[in-house]
Amino acid sequence: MIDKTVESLTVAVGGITDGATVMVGGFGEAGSPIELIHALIDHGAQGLTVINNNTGSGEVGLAALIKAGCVAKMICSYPRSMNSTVFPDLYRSGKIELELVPQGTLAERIRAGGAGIPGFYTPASVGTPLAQGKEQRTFDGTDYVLEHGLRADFALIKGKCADRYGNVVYNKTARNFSPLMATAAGTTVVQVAEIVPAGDMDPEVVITPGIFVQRIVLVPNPAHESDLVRKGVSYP
Amino acid sequence: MIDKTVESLTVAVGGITDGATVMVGGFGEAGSPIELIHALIDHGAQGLTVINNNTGSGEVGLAALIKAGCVAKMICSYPRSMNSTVFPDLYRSGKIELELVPQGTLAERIRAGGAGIPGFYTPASVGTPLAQGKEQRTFDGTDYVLEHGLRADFALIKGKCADRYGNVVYNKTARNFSPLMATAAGTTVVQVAEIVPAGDMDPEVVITPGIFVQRIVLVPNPAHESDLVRKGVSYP
Amino acid sequence: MSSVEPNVGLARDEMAQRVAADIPDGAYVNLGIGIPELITKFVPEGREFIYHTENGLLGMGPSPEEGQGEPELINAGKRQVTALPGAAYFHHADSFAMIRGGHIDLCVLGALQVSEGGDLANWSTGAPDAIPAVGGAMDLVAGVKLVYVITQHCTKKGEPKLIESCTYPLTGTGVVNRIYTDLAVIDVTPEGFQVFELSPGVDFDYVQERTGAKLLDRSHSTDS
Amino acid sequence: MSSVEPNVGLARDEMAQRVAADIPDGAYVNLGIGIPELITKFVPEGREFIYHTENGLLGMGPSPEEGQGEPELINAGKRQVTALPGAAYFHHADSFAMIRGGHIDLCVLGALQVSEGGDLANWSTGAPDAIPAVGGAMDLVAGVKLVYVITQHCTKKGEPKLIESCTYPLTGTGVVNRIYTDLAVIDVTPEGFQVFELSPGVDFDYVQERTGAKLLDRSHSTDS
Repeated sequence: MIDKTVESLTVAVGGITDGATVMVGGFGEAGSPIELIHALIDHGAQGLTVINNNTGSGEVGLAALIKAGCVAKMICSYPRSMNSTVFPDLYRSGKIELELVPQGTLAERIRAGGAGIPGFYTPASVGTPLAQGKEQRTFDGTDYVLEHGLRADFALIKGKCADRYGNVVYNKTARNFSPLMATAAGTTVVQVAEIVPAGDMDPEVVITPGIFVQRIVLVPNPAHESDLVRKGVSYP
Repeated sequence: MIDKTVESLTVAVGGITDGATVMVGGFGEAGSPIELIHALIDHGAQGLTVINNNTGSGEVGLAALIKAGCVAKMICSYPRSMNSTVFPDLYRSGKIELELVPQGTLAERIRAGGAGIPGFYTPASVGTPLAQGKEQRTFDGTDYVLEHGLRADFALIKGKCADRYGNVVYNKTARNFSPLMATAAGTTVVQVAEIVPAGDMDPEVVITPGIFVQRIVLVPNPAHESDLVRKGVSYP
Repeated sequence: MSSVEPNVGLARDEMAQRVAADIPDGAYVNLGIGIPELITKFVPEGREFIYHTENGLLGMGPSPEEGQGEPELINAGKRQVTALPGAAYFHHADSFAMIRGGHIDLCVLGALQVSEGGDLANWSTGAPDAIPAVGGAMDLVAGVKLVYVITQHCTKKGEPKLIESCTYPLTGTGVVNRIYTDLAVIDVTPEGFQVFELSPGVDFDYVQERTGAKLLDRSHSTDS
Repeated sequence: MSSVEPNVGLARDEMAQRVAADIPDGAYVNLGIGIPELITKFVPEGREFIYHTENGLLGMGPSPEEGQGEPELINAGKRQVTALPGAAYFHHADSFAMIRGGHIDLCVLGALQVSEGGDLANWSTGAPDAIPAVGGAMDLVAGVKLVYVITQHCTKKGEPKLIESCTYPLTGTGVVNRIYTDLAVIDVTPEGFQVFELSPGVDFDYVQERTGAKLLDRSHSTDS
């Protein structure tokens, strides 16, 4: 019987090696798989390239992963936060690399990576410093830059509900990058607050079909980043 | 108050001019907007370029549109049918043009057209006659062809249910190309079997957000192509 | 360059209301972070706007009542919002397909600088110590049909933000259609900045003095 | 070239069952139209396969009972099917993202010709009068991890389908991994066609005589 659920967060993040590329779902705190990220900190992989829209807040979740020194490079669109100096401090001291990508280009590069598309053209960033070094091309009189598909070894994402096949639905704007990242990683790991029996999920409303998911782990009451930050929690 | 519903099929297809490019939803009979197509035949536009995966069956729906002489060119992946000689006869006699596109490339070209992506690379068709004349490029040792985004003046599609904002959900495998076509046309027209009050549709399950839809028309009991073909119906 | 005097021109809320007055009924609108967010407070009688937030919601409503918010229902500025009847959630690629594909009618962004050619700089001052962060701004200016800027006419130091040529890193070139400031509504035309409307109590010369490029009066254009 | 004698080799259902025996538990599988569809009849004890049909369904089940079908629940061959518990519907771009992105483990396609280099021709005989129709075949061979072919070893006229070089228009080059025919299971290797298994009552020479390219016996490869 196909059953992608694993018994613990430790097992869920197993196999992430030093130097791996890891996509982390979420936009700000919405959809951030905090428990999986904390398990990755405990797991101890170093020299990671992490792909997320942001760089976390406070000293929990993604910010904690960066603070723990696990991340060699961030690929993101908006590495600033009202509530975190973790990334800025490391960046200014040259201890972490940054690849800055426009948000829509980041989303599309991940989708392309998952869809077997090695390159596509977008008008975003043309004429700006972020287009420097990128191949340009004109279609119908408008200029575009060539962007490349983006893949990862692992994706860590947070869903609302899943079944044993790995079908996943999300919660409101927590959906954001997660369905894209699920398609673009060798191993996609999803933490969900609920696991339902196969057949209980309407096939019309599945957002991430199970084919894109390798591991499901139950986290019944996931923490909210803003709560932890407000309480001054620092992980570990 | 925003209300995209129109009162008749005639109004729904209004403004489709001679020589227009029209995307028609559906894969085989699933999702085929037969009533909209018949309204288009009555409307009388000529010299159309039609984009659909197939070329219809029997002498109803898309096949009837072709038989009526309205279509100058088909862009599709599979212009053969067990139950229709309409397209083959016209094609063999040189009276209709065909642009044959691999099915996945067709889907992606439509998505790209709707997403503002003028070109992308795909491995499909490399080394085959369908790659002839197309620009090729190697990424990481694999060959790809450059394909272009596809847009249309109108899209005629069939949904299951909509609200006045134009949010649409589909029925099972009738979804197929329709959500893509909705994004890639100047005017997207959707026939639905049910219109619900705004707020009755769960925002989590909307497949086509209203931003992609310009006109909604109620067709409470849409015909099934296979029923009509079985009964030997010929339209008009 | 002289600074803008207090009590001259529009207050921030008035600027936002002025922008709202120009948004047509039924428009799909994306609002940048900061002053643009104030626009949601103003919906002219008889109109309905549909707000898109690029993190994945169409039909964004106002901030929730105190204590009623949800950490996973937020806008692009990461503030808690609500979803109105007729809303839809979607992932980021679909959201930016709406933007890049030209489906959003209008976006209203803040600005550090706007050039008379319509170039926008709104993401970085280029300072060596700054953490570069662009978000969705480059996608928005590249894809949205109309790009409006809402900004104070001058910086806090009194330097003009509307200038001949941007000195900060660009967000996009030739993308801005119209600028709403505390002092005036100014169109970007092929001939350069053109004053469309002066704020109450503000005259043309006053605005010109605080602008780093030549301003055309609306009547000049009508004459030519 | 002599034709294949009746009652020699596997029947179509047996061929389909032979393919099913090689599909691992939990595999995501896409089946072409025709003989490949027969494979759904055979699921080895203790295994679960998930069938993908490229028109937008993962978790495709068997044909419905007579009269229970729905015109809008069909497979890529446009035949009515069912959806199993755990199924999901999606649009065509998402469906072909599964294919092109390498997410489908295995597809089983019919063939007109297969070359010893693994080229597949299965969509057109190139006849001047033919209506060209490709469907999703080119996407499948370009994206699916393993491409299996199921076919009669020879055409109805007795001509070999496994040949040195295809004469019909190609579906893809160097894409076929394994071929299941009524006479044998044959791998496409860097050295060419290699017989992996002979059907009961069929010997190597019999298969070689009906093949338009040199066959390697499995043991040859082991020796080299």
